Amino acid sequence: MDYLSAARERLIRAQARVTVPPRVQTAGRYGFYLGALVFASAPYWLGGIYYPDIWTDMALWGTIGLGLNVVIGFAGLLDLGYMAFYAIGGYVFANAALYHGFSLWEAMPIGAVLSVVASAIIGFPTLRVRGDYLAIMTLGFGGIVYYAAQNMTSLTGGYNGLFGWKTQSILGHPFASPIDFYPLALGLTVVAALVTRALRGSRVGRAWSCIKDDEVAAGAAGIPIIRYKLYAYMVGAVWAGLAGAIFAVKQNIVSPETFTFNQSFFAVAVVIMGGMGSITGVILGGVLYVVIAEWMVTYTGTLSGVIFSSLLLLVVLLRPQGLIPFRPRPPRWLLRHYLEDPARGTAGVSQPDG
Amino acid sequence: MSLLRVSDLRVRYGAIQAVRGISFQVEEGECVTILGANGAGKSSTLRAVAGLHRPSGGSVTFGSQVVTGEPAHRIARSGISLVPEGRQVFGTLTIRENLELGGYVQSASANGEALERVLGIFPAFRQRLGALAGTLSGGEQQMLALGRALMTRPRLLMMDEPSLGLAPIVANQIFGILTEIVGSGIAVLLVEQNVHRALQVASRGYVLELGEVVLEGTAASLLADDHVRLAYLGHGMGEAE
Amino acid sequence: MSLQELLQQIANGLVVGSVYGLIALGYTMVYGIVRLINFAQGGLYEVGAYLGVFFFTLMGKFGLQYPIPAVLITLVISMTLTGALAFVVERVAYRPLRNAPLLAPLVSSLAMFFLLISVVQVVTGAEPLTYPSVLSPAPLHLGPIVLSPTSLIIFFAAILLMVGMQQFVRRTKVGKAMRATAANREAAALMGINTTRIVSLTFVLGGAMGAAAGILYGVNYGTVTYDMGEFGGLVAFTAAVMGGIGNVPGALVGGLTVGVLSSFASTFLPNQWNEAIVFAILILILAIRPQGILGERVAERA
Amino acid sequence: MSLRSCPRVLAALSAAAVVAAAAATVSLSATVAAASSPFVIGFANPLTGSEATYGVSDEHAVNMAASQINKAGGIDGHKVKIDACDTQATPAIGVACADSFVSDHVNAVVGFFNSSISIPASGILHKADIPMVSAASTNPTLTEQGFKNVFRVCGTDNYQGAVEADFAYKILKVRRVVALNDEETYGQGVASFFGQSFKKLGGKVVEDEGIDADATDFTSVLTQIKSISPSVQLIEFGGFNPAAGLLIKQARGLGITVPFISDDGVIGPLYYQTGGQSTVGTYLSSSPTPQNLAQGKDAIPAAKTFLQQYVKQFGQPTEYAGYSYEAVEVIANAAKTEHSIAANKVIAGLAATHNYRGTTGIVDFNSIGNNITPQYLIYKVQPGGGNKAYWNPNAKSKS
Repeated sequence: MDYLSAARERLIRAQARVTVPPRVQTAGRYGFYLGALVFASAPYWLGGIYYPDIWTDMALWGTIGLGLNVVIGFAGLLDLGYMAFYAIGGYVFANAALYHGFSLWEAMPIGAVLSVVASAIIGFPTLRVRGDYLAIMTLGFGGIVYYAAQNMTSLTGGYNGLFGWKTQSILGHPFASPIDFYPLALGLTVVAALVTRALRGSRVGRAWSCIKDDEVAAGAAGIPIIRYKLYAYMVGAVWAGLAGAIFAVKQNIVSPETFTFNQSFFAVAVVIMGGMGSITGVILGGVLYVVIAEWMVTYTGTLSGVIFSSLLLLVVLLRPQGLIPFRPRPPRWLLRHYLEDPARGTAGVSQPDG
Repeated sequence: MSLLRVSDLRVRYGAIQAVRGISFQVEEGECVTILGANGAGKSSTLRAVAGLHRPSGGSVTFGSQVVTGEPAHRIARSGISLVPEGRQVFGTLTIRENLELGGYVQSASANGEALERVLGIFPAFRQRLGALAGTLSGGEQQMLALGRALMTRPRLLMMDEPSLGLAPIVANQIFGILTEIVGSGIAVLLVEQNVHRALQVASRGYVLELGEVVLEGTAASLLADDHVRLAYLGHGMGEAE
Repeated sequence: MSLQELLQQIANGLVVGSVYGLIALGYTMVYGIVRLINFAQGGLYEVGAYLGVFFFTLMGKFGLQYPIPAVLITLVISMTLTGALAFVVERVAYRPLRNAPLLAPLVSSLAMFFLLISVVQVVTGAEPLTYPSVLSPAPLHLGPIVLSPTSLIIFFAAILLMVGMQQFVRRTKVGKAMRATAANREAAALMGINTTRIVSLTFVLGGAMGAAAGILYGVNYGTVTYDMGEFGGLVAFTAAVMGGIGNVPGALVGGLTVGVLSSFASTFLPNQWNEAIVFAILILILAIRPQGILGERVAERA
Repeated sequence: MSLRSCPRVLAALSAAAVVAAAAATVSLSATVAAASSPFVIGFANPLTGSEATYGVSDEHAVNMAASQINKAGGIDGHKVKIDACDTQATPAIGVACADSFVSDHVNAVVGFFNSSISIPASGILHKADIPMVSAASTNPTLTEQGFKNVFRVCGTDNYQGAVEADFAYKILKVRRVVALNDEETYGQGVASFFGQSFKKLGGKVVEDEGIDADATDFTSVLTQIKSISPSVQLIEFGGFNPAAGLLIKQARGLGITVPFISDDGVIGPLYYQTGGQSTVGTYLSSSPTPQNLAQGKDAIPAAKTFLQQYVKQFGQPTEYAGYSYEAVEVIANAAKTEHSIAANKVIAGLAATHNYRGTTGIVDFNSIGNNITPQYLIYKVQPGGGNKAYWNPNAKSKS
């Protein structure tokens, strides 16, 4: 067809050829765990304030990715307003801490519950509509939360945000320096990874997967589609709500511009680049996002938007299974067109002999 | 030389091989029918010839031109018209617009003449040119689709299941018009479930089973064939009479 | 609210709404033909507005200061360039994914949108750019209504473009081919219509309309910002849905309705809630009447 | 999850680690450099985004101050180094700048331009005991939080709002006004202090409303104002551009002809660019600009030198460039007088700054860290976009 299809085809063929012997697989698995351990403990041996801060961000973005992955990756719903739940988590904490004397520990579950309630309220009317309508509706919902954060001054501090709560502590251990937040954020990521992984293998997870593959068929098979979509939406919201509270404490301020459309876009990018549905992939997507964003801020400022969108575009076009290769087989629709249908892939060759 | 020569045509949808290397030809001015059960690969063959689906192998030659794998609009411009299964008229457009689009590739003046000619064949449309095609009945839509296909005076007209879902009386009308078309010298390739009717119009036929040609011959020889009688005409010759 | 204020608010809403309608045209046409929300439309609108500033200023430098010819030339050049950009968008972000599941082209058009506005941001350093003042700010009194001459011109230009587009789609051969492709792509191909080219053309026209909207907006408000495509795109989408997506006259109706609604909203609620109200309208419409005011019911997911 | 791809995951992971390490090296080198004894001044301003015009101009001024101090031998031998951070005029990013200053162990901070950022950021710097001198944040709250490390060389909104109210009531002799603000700390501050002072003088604020700073269409709110128009004699707006320019342009387009007054967040070329002819004849309150301080009978010699040097290198400075320059000088001066670059000493030195003569006149910090001397003038926009000093509250006569 064109250069792009040719490039994509080469990639897929190269990938299809790869077979790894089982022993190497096992070695690779342990190597991976070891590498993950070394990487996750990096803030402790690198020290300072900078690294723990960055690693905390990675963990938070990993959690965001995992939560949104339930919505996009498991259930196949494009959500463009996901950061609204992150905002809810943050503002709930700030209000609880500033005006009601709650601790982070107490405020986090409240934020999570309110995020879920919000997701149910917005999800109920939205989940009946087509995939792209849903995307737009969630975008609108994200916009409403953003403007509410800006305008409901009594609750949110308006444009200026909320700040100035007491230093939080858990079991007498104060959260003052970034290294104090890191284990908390990392712990949340691990819990999110384990829970969503368990969900993926469960009955609910299989229902999501059916809905994602073919909604009509899933409905015909007796799966209550709207209810399961709503579950995905609500489960996704929990993680953003929890991460939002930690982010607020770490950042010392909650203000609207952390929850813009751009942020929700980046969250989608994390899931797509990491590989929809893949748990490890999505965490790595979060890590990659923070690394690139940090690197971009240091060197090029606003270029990061250009880099991210180009990267996302390339991933969608060339590697729809995500940047990080967890599923060696490309999705079926691609295989169908480029491997099982030689005429399509090599149209230029088969034509002259007719 | 034959008008349409199809040799070793293969068509697949994903993992499913719908057509497994069939060959046939249609001569200038001839009516040929392709028979077979549901899923035998009849529609797939027509779609592949029309360019709606790229064949996975084999070749299609129209006149002196190899058209294998050409996009549908090119094939349409070369003089092959397909009346697709289920009519596929432009429901949100008027009858006039539907017909005019049938003559999309020709000049406005040629289109005007063609419109007159087609309205001569389907006089019922003359009064209702401004009506939306979506408001027509199934039979009328089939007529419109046929009229639309005739707008360019195609050299080969392909029809996919023209009588599907129509009352017998309407189907009879359609076949009447089809006979006229064949009489006017346009070659027709017909896919039809109603084998008896098809073999009345056609001079030759091919029988497809599981994507392969299992039988071919003149209409008379096929009508007389035991296999055809048993498999497609039911017990004996009852049904259409 | 006095009658005079009521009329004035309607007039204000119609002016803004006409620009939204113009952007909405791009969404609606593309949606009609490929059943895809082309998020990039908001980006094209923004790029068009910035190209407008550039050429407008450039013409000023070459001594062409008479407003009307300058606006016209700017419109033509920027619409052409943005149309070309829309062509590229279709080639890169849509065509390779034609057979992919819905999510893929949706994400790619979203990425394209973000790419466009990020590039604008990088090139301009995110500073708002200003359009040279075209006409005197002296207000015109039309009975009880007061409007600036610019906003009056904007309104009529936008309506003219939309009616022109509507006539193009209704009357011309290419327009009919577009409608045929929208109605049934395969059947259109069987008529000898090069549907791939029609899809390209639809993107191009949509992009050009977006650019026109961007320039008219810039001329009216005098300022363009790197994030105008975000809100503008979403409001226009609301307009497109309201008018019934896929429906060309619907875009105009939807645009004007959204404009007037948001104009009224800010008289009853504090002004800064304006955007939130537009979003709420969007969600309400999609939840209650996704086929819009004029639209027929959109077929469930293809 | 498939196992066979694990080795490649590791590769991806290590690739990520390499990138992270690369990013880290840069920040590390910055930290190492800081440790080798320069006097690091963190500088946080909007360097990109809609307020970048001001931020970049201030950055030039700060760099200019640093290089001049270094040319003269630094602070007791310590070279001044500027650690710039872009706040993008958004609180969360600005607060992250404060965090980075803490982790970089800067000696002092000049910033953060927007009051909405300076206030939360000052809390972080307060916890870390880092001196902070604001050159442009005029919200009174900043210095009223009781943080010993916080100082400001520019004026405050209550004073600015009071000057506007004075001018409106006494000079324009209006009695009924509308006060609008952009819902941000700064704009709200000016508008509400304007309203308070105006009421105190005996005037009436008939409407008091927030508008969205990012919006471009204000015709709705203006139409509302117009419907009560006969009784409204003046519109006041607290906020920034382009909102101010668009507001006045659309007001004139709707036939609203009453006087318009805004603040020093608005003064500058962008106001005329967005508002065009409509801005001519409107009033802006502002601290004296560098250009203004360097002109006329009362011209300040240091301001003259600053302006000459700045213009030579960068063109015309904006409103707060002089104050930003001044902030660096005041910090350096504090460290010199205390003979120490230790944070607590610099804070002590700043607190003891009285009658320091700099580019903006005299700097004299009071007990909460406000500079007690700066003044505000009322400017009137001229055809072509220039601003002419129109009224000086201290002179009590047209200048």
